[in-house]
Amino acid sequence: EDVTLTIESWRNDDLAIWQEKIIPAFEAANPGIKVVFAPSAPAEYNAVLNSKLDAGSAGDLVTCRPFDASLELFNKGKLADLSDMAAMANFSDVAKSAWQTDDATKTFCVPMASVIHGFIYNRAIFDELGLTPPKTEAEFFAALEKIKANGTYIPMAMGTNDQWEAATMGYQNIGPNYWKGEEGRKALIAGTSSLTDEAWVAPFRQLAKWKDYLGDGFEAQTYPDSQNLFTLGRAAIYPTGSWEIGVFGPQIGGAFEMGAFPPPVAADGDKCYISDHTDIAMGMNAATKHPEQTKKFLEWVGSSEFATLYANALPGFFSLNSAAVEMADPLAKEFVSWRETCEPTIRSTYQILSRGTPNLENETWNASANVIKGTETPEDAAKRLQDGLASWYEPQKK
Amino acid sequence: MMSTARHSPLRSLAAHGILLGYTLIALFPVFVIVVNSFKNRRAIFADPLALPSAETFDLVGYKTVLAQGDFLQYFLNSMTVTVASLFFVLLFGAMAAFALSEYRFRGNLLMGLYLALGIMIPIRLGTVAILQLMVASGLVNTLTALILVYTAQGLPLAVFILSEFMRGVSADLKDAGRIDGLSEYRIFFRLVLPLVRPAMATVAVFTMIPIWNDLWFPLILAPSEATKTITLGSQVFIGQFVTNWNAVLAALGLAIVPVLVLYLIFSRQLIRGITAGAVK
Amino acid sequence: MAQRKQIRWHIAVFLAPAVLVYTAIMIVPLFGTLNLSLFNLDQGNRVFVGLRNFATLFGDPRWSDAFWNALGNNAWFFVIHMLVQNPIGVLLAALLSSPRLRGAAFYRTAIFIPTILSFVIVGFVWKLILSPIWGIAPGMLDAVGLKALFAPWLGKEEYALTTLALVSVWQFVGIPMMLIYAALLSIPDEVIEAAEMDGVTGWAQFWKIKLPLILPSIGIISVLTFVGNFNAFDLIYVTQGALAGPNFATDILGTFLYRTFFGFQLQIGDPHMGATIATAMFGIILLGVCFYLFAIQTRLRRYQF
Amino acid sequence: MGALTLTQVTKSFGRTDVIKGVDLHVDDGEFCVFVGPSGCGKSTLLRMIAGLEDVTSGDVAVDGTRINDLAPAKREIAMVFQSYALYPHLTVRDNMGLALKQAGVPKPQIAQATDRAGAMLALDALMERRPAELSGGQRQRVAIGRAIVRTPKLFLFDEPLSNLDAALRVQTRIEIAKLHRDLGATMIYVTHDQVEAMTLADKIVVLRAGRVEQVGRPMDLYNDPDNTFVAGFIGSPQMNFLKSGKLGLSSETLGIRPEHLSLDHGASMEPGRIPGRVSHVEKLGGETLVYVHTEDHGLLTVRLFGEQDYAVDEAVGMRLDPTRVFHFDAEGKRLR
Amino acid sequence: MGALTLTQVTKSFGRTDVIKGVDLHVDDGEFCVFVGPSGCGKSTLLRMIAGLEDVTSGDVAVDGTRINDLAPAKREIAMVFQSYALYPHLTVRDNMGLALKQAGVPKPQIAQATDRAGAMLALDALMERRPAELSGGQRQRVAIGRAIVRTPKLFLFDEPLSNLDAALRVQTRIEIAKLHRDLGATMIYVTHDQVEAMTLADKIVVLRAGRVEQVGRPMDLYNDPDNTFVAGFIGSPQMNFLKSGKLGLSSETLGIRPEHLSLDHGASMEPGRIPGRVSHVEKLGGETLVYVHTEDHGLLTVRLFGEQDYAVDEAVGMRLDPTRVFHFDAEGKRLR
Ligand SMILES: Nc1ncnc2c1ncn2[C@@H]1O[C@H](COP(=O)(O)OP(=O)(O)OP(=O)(O)O)[C@@H](O)[C@H]1O
Ligand SMILES: Nc1ncnc2c1ncn2[C@@H]1O[C@H](COP(=O)(O)OP(=O)(O)OP(=O)(O)O)[C@@H](O)[C@H]1O
Ligand SMILES: [Mg+2]
Ligand SMILES: [Mg+2]
Repeated sequence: EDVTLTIESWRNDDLAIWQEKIIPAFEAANPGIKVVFAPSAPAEYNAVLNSKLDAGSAGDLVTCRPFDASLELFNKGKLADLSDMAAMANFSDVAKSAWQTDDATKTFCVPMASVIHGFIYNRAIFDELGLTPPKTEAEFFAALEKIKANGTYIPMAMGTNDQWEAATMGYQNIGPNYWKGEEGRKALIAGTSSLTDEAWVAPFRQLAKWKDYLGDGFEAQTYPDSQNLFTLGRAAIYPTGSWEIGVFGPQIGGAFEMGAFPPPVAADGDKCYISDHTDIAMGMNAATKHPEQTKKFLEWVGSSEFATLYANALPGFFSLNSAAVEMADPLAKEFVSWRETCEPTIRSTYQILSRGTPNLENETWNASANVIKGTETPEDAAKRLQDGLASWYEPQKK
Repeated sequence: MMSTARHSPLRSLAAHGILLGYTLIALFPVFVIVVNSFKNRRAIFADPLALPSAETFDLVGYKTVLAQGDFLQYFLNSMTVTVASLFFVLLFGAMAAFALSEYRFRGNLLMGLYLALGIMIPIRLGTVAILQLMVASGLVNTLTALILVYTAQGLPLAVFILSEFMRGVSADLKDAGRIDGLSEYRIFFRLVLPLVRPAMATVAVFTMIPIWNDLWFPLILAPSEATKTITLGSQVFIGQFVTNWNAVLAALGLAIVPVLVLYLIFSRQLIRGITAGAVK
Repeated sequence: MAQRKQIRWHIAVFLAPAVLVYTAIMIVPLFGTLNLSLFNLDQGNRVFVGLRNFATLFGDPRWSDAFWNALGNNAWFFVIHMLVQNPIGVLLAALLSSPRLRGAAFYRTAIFIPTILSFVIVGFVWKLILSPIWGIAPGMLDAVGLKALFAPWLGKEEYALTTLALVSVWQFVGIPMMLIYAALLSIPDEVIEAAEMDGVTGWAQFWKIKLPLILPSIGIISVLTFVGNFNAFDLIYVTQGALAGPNFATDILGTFLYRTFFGFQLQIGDPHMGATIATAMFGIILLGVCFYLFAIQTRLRRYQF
Repeated sequence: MGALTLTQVTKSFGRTDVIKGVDLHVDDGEFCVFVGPSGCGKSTLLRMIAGLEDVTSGDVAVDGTRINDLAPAKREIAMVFQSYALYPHLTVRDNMGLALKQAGVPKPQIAQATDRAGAMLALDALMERRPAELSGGQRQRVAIGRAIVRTPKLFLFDEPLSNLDAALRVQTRIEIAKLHRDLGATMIYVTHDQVEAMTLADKIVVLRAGRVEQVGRPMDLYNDPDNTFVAGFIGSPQMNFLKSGKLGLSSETLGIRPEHLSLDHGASMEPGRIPGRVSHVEKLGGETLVYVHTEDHGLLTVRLFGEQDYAVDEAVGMRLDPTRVFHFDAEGKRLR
Repeated sequence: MGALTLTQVTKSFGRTDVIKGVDLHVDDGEFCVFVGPSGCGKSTLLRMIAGLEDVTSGDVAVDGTRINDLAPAKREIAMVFQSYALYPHLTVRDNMGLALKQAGVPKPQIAQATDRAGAMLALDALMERRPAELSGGQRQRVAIGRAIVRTPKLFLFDEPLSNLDAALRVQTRIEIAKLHRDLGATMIYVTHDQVEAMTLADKIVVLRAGRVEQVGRPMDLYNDPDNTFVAGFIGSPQMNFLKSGKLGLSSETLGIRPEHLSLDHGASMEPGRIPGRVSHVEKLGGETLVYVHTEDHGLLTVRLFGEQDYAVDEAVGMRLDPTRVFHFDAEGKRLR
């Protein structure tokens, strides 16, 4: 009798890829195991998954969000300890860090992919206006100014309605250059640096300047609006993450070509930092009835075969596997190439710092949006974040 | 029944004016949805108000929808769940409402309050316990689980509304039934139920909409391919970073049709003068 | 109604199915959950903390600020519904119920259609219409020369909540309309005819005859609006997300509860504080409903036809 | 001011023709009573005059102006509904005062008018009650009160006294007559009560299955009916109809009222004496009704003044008052 | 089988005492008529007997068994409601047949029973209509039909004929009497109609403001009333009350019925002749009512047989039939 494994996931987008490419590949190699990919809409995923795990009706395989969300599940005994899986050897410590206990002794999910932040631009517009990808902040704003002056295009597609754009594609995108990536992030966790330090306020200052280059009514502009503005060729620059590569291609449908540049640095020659965020992994429901088969599947997820399959099916989702993955998409290659020149870091709020109330990540969304809209000054925003953090995070309590 | 003499043209003109005006407001967004579900993505956002033209006409949304999963099955599931839950809500709800409105007994008001508690707390909060219950009774991934939950969920509102309307049924009429030797059950089924038809229809419609549109419990209790509801099926097109608006519009647009049909069926019960001629 | 002294089994029979299903599937799970508000985690163990969670919710500014903000927003949301949705609903029902109105069924259906739509669609279409980018609302205002009035309402703290409340009104106006319509249908024609003879027509007839007779139904829609609004969640959630932007301007108790209870993004669900909020909400709603049941409903006169 | 003319008025409910062409003229200030069997269309006619019911065809005119399409509220009519149609949410006082309030009459005047009507209808103690707390007769009185507090052109009364006790009925009848004299308004009054019809009416309209059978002053109808229907309908107990042939007369039917038959004891056979056997005796106090079974004519009713002793089964004989007989042809038409 | 006993029955609606202690015994098979002014509590009493209204205190017993707490459905009663209380969603036929259907009577039998009742009440053509499509009198007949298709122990009729025309009323009255004879069931009947009360009743109960004033056979009440209230209430037109003092008699009040006054023309002053002036004449066809204004006694009514000619304002004189006068004391109690 065949065993059927069910995958819980928030990646509705990937349904076709799993059904058509990934699962057939696995099933062909592993007769007797059937796999069902059962995604739910991303917004409901956490709530649905938790409820099902609590009640005992969740699937065998669980797609893991990075850091605390999954750690919580592991601590509650919902996710199995996978530290001794053979495939774990295929991943670096950094890759695994998002799905480990704080002391890094136990790993509970097999890393699948990371995403890199940066700016995508419309080559056609750049060519038309004679622009080149900016390297420094000054060039960046000059370019924006030029596009604005031209008046035909919205310089930059971003809205604050959904808030997370402002934080993820704004603050976390340009921030690492100021707080020096991992160094700043770790200092914050250690309590040696604070959010009111210049390194953490400066990105807000830059964000505050973005306002002038966003579209009319950006306050009510949603994330899909921004995507549409850009893919329909109405905006020149799009602050983003690499995950857009796969979805923009077909939407643009060849109307123009895209390019990408990493977050500009303060002065030419400064060391650059990029947000290379460990984003998605897969773990095992501790209560699964088929631990054997589930592990078998997870071993396969940790293999380089899967890495190649996945990264190419989903350009912009970069494998975390130590083995090099050959990618076909040029823009994806461009993004990955920044790993060579710039220092990667993960999003500053993800590890440990968003465990309490108020939730630093949520607050950062809110603060970033406020700062862009100009309803809060960078200093006030930073102070508010710091106060909130200090109210519950021991190392930051003064 | 009414006369032309009572039909002032000015007043009816004003009435039509207001109703037509509001109808436009009500239908305009619906028009936007329907029109855009027939256009390609580019056209939706290029000019959301334009009618589909030869260039922009595109059935891609509908094609995607019909290609994805077994839509007929989803549809049948939704129908089964909605109709079955509706049946139980109306039956049980009307019975309880009758007990509350017709009889004076100790704890009547408290019982009314108890049955109304359900409209005050979102049932979502009980999700884990409900799911555990269903797991324990082996009802996960069955439509029965959904029907049970929706029945429970619909009851408070049904009782609340129906008991109010049942208080308006002439006491003489029920008394006449008692004199005729009708049991309390007969009085309920043969006399009271037919006379609160408009209220029953109203409750039916109010109950059916959230059931049909619910995403949460199908997702939690019955997400399997065989038991998926149509709303859950449409949800596939809402992704993390990209939403396939063509497909969402088409799927949800298609999903309106059955509820609309149910609504039309029920609203036929909204009849004037059911109780005319009963008493003087 | 005569009081009969024997045990009246039929009352039990009438109540039993509803009470059983409802208790088992709704009350037990819900109160199991609300019960969590009396506990909290201490070093990973669940411990009984009495009312301390409530002390936190109301006393700790990290929680209470959000709570009062949500409550205030909710109150405003409710006020708009009471002032806009219900009067419009009653007006429409009154017009629809005028005898011999041609096309009444069409109007009734058309006006009810928004109520049938799912929140996803409602959220999408109103965001599209109100979007400053896609131009429907600005274009239409432009056409009547009022372009200057346009603002990105959903993105402005001062307008967003009101805008969403109005969208919600648009969506749900069918509910009071239908209830009132059903109530109006039960008024005997002859009473209305008597009013016509007395020269009480048009608006006067509505105010003096129909309204008093449907007052119990108005009471019901007020309670339902109150309960519905204080439990509202979906519309805000699909348009503004769980963080209820801009800057929590549209955060209502439902979104606040959802974030807390189920978690959101990096925020991990906290069933204990979530249950605490839910209990507080429940308390508020219960207070309102009890006020209605004991202070208003018992005073409303009902008429039998 | 209030002359009413109906011209070939008809009314159908769906396929049922209820009023089949009524022509009628009621003078200004006249008191017109509609009588006719239950279901003949009296209420319907009243409702058409009031404007509550469409006129299927024909014209309704007041003072020569066609008012078919005039709203009821504009017709200046007061009406007592057969089913009362009280406002359930208003007190007795407010039920009666609503029309005045609507007309903008100042409060003290309304209070005065309703008090007067209340006193007249013996409702004084009930002014603050609602209809649900009233007895049937009290409700009916409220319905009357509601009509009479106003001073419209035209009053329509649909069996306004049917649920009142005898004393109150007489009293209210007199008040209505007085109101009619005082206001000089046109009144149309439906009743099943012979006494009311005979005493109140300037003109009685006898209806039958949607048609007018005869119109006339009360005593004219009583003394000079056009046909067997009217003859039988006016007067209670009903007129006796005898087979003329059996009496050696040429008409088809002979009619004689119960009060115009005289009765004597015994079974003797004399010319002109109709023999029979008492089948039933009803003693009403002031009068006695004797039902006599005859071979030739079936059951005949004899109405005797005072208390009279006839035993059931007793053999009796009857005599006709020859000046009081009516002759009818085979179709029931009166032969004069 | 159906003897009904009420013992000190009272009823209050909130603070209003409506029935104030009624004792009554109705024998099995008896036809008992309740009369009394509008609002005196007749319907309430009926509803208490039916079990539709709580008994505030006292006992209702059938055949000696207390049934205060028995459900109406178990009491085997048929009732005609004053407000009809028809089932608006059922046809005439189903309205009448529901009780039989409930009792499990086979369909053909139900059809037969309803057809018979329909024919009897002249409803044959309307059997498939719903109440909203009927006239007032037709509705009332359906209500009667609903009661009479059954064969219960006890019939309760609340003014069942008030909206019927004279002919139909006589006919239905006779049918009810026949039903009573045939079934031998106990019947309690509320009416405002003197003729109905006098002709149908084995026993009349006169109620006044929630109390029983007198109980007796019809002619006993007519000929031997206990007090002015009963004397005035039984008999129509009402008994005349004269001031005994003015006639040189010792009682407080003297009562004489209109039919026991004789009338003659002229103003002469003779002993025993009460002079007056005609104030109003009502010709009812078979009889004439003359209202005479007198100095001493106010308005007196004289009832004359046949059509009589008296002119308004004419001087007339009246004589009492001395065998027919009643004497009452200051409280209105009869002096015998
Ligand atoms: N619900 C109530 N609350 C207060 N008083 C009431 C209520 N119902 C009836 N009454 C009063 O009780 C008295 C008796 O009413 P009932 O209906 O028995 O009178 P009735 O004798 O049948 O009169 P009618 O001949 O007019 O029908 C009336 O005065 C009435 O106003
Ligand atoms: N809506 C209707 N549909 C069909 N027939 C109707 C409708 N309303 C009334 N009728 C019929 O019309 C006829 C006349 O009714 P109407 O009420 O005028 O009678 P009426 O003379 O007032 O009788 P009553 O003395 O019994 O009140 C009746 O036979 C009745 O059955
Ligand atoms: Mg009538
Ligand atoms: Mg009564």
